[in-house]
Amino acid sequence: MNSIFTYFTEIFHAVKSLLTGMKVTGRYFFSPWEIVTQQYPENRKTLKMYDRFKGEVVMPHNGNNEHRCTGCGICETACPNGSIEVIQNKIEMPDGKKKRIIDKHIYHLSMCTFCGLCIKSCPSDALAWGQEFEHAVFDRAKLTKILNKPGSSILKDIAE
Amino acid sequence: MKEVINLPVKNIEEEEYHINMGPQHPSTHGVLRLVVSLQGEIVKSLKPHCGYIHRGIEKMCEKDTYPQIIHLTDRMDYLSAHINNHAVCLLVEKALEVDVPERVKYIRTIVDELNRIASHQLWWCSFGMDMGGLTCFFYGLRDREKILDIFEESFGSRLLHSYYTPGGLMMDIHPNFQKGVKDFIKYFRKKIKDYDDLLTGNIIMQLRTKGVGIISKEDAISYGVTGPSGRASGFACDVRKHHPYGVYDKADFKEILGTAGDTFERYMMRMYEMRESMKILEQLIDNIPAGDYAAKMKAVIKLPAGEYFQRVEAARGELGVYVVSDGNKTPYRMKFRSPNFSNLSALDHISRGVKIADLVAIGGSLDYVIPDIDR
Amino acid sequence: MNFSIYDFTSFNQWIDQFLRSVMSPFWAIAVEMVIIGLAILLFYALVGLFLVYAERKVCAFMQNRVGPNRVGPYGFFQTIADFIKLMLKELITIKNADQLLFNLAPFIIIIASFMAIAAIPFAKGLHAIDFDIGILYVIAVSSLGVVGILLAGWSSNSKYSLIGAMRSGAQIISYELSVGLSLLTIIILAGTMQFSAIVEGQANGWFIFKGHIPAFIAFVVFLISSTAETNRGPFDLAEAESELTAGFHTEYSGIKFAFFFLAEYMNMFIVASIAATVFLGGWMAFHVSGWNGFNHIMDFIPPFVWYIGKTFFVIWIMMWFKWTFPRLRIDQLLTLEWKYLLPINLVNILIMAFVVLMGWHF
Amino acid sequence: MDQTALKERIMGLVPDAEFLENKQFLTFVIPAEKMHDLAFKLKFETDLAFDFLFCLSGVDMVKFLEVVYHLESTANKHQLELKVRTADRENGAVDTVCDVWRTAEFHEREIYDLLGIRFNHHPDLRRLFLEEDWKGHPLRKDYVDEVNIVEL
Repeated sequence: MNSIFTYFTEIFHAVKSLLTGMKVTGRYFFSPWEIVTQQYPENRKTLKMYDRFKGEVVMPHNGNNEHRCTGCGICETACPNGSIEVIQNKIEMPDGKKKRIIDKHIYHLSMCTFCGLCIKSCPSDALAWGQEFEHAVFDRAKLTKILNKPGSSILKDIAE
Repeated sequence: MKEVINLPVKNIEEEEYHINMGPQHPSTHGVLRLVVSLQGEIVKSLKPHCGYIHRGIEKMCEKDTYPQIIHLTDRMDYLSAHINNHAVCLLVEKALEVDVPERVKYIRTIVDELNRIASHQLWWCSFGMDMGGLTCFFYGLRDREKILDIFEESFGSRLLHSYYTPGGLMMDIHPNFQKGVKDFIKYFRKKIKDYDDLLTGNIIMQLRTKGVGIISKEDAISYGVTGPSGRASGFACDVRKHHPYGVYDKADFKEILGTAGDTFERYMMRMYEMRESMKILEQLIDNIPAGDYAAKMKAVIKLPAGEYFQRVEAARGELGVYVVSDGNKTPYRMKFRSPNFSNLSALDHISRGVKIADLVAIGGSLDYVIPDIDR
Repeated sequence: MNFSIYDFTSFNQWIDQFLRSVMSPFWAIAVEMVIIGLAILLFYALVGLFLVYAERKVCAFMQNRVGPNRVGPYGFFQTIADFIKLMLKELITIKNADQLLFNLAPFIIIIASFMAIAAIPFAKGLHAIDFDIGILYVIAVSSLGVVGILLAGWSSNSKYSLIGAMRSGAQIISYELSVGLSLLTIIILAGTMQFSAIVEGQANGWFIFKGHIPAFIAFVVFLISSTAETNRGPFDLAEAESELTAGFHTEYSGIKFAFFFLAEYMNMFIVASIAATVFLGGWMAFHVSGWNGFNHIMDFIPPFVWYIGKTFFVIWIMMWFKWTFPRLRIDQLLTLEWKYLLPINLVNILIMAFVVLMGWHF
Repeated sequence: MDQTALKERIMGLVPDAEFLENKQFLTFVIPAEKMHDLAFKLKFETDLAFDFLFCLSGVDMVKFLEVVYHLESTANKHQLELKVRTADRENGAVDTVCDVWRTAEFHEREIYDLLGIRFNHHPDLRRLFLEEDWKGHPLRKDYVDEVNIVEL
């Protein structure tokens, strides 16, 4: 008798547990307003990344096409993956001294692991995070970027 | 007249039937290859073949400075990236005898616990999927998204953060961080009931996991099965309790120990742990002291010659970092004792004599992350 | 000539007479068969495509997401895009497979589900053939599908496929019993095996209400065991993707895989329509005795809509099962059948026989 | 058991063990041939009861190869670090401890794979991460691989 009783209580509990599970999925089925999916390419206009989002390393330029990079190469040594190459140029100053300035700040996005050590180590805060995240390209060479814009120069008060 | 060829007669019953689970297989969570010898549906023995994602992180560490190593540890157990970072940071701070500000300790502890919850949520969804309940996967990921949003707002990335540096943090937390965590706890306390309704209480899930894949306490210790999987067998291995770091000694939380050591107990340990982590978060989130977010460190970090060991409790078990330093800015030898590596070594022992469907469930409950095994 | 969407009998007769008037009776029958075949083929394809779409949408909503929404409005043409993709895909030939059986298996499966659909009444007078042993025929034919699954698993020469096929064999053979016995419960109540007669018998109330408790238990048992028979979750052990990648159809690709895919959904449609016909009154409207106004409004809805509505309700329940529960293990699957469903079913038949004998049903 | 008592206990078990200064753990260098006996005693004598081998690493110290055992007792809560050294770089071998602590089986395979230290009586000493036909042992200091190691 007892075993028959357990047999039926087992069935009862099993069915009950199954129905609790079905209640959860059933509730979500009938509450489509709880859907969390984002419609990605359509919501491009309203999609705003957080300020701190690490999309890529950029070198901010001001309105006069001036940046803050001195070309010291600390970021190059700080980078664990060799994704930054700094090419310097020697120029002759008006007073006859030779001075190193930056020629090209080459950034290989394809090798970057977004650890942030270059930005943290930069003594003149020349680098920053950019919010761009759509990096897919058809040609790998396009992922190698030159961060200082053509014709740009170093900001006066940094250079001193 | 053709000669009659006598083919050797083999007893089919005695022949072993090997199947490959992985490296490409829906249930191995990554590129792990398990060569399973079957007899019918029953697993006779099992040989794990690792190395499909071996990147030589230990060798790479020998060429990197200590701040650079941090971003490599992210890529071991990518689901508990913060906790891996924490291990290396603590080790460097211990070796240099640096006192990090109290604020840093609080933030690190909070972020570690958030990371633990996120990791367990992902475990829950993949475990549900291993059991065949696909819906779990989406619920778990939906809730994990909330934590990733908090991470993204404060640290800028969602999975591999490199947020800790030796001596402190990369940057201070975002002003919205505390509010975000509190909102998340409120939200997740509601949603975790769905988890229980959908999977924990389910009779099919209980029948499939109870009494399956048992590992005794002695075996768990001997195999070095740590983390929730070890605690399910009654092995008190919570590093947060026994060798506290961060501010875990100030937080009030329980180290929950199981007894049965089966798949269901391992499942329950993680469900409890998510709740315990939320308890820790609730205690700490309002008490973050003001102060610096990093201690003053030298520009080039050189550890004094000698050897150092640091243990932390990662989401899947005990993570140990062993460093032999010769006084240079790069370590002489760096060894990671990864939790999944030891947990995997017990898989053969656990899964002998179970059915092939149980093997998938056991694998899910051990929750291995392959890059952490291979490193 | 008066056509009505409420009764297709006159329509069928008109076609028959028209064909017999223009050709000899033999050719008339032949042409009729071709027409029916084409109609069923078209219906089959449409329902298959729609069910795949419906499954995706239902599971998406249960999982808190949107589901397909890129191809056409609300992603309605998604399955057509899928179908085109499957048509264009390469048919991979397995070197060590048994070529004949490997190619034959998808056809056996799809033919089995084709044959079953012939006996199902879609509306009054709208059925291909009205056997007087309709239920027996459907059970017999639908269990032929397992031959295809076993062949697919065996001939693929893959270990996953073989394990999947063996599981499927054990599973379908045992659950065949429960399906048969739960239908037998209703046959006792209806007193006939002919589908049209069973539907007519529900004019004053569906069997699930008429037979009260035993009929309801039979309905639940039928739902569970027919879900198992169609290899759907939580009983999808034959294709358990987390254990056996794709089970018996691991090695199939392109259109051959599409056949398995389509057959799975059609089998679901067939068992759902049997459940709708036998338990929920088929194309018969919902009537409550005494409420004449209400009954009249219900009669206004065409029978075909009633039939489709009920069938899709049953299909929705089966989808609900699949997207909620984890998968069973093979030994638990058999335990469920032999220790729970079968004894309950046998006792249930006795109770039903007793109920019918005493005239306690409505 | 406190540090000094433990130190004396270990020295009593292996008199020719060499004690090393270490801030964190009590560290001994054990002669290779005595390691296996000591492992048994460490695990099964109740006042020691080192049942948890929480790390097993190999280090290439150029002069010699070293295997480092980190042990903890879950009952007595004390920790210990043992080192075994072998100077033979070609065929250096250490007795396996995987019959004492089962977790050593995988760790020893890893050490064999990456550092090339052999373990006697190991049940399944194969490479773990690298392919069977891999030449050399990457974590050794004299390992050169011009293809796979990129110098920055």
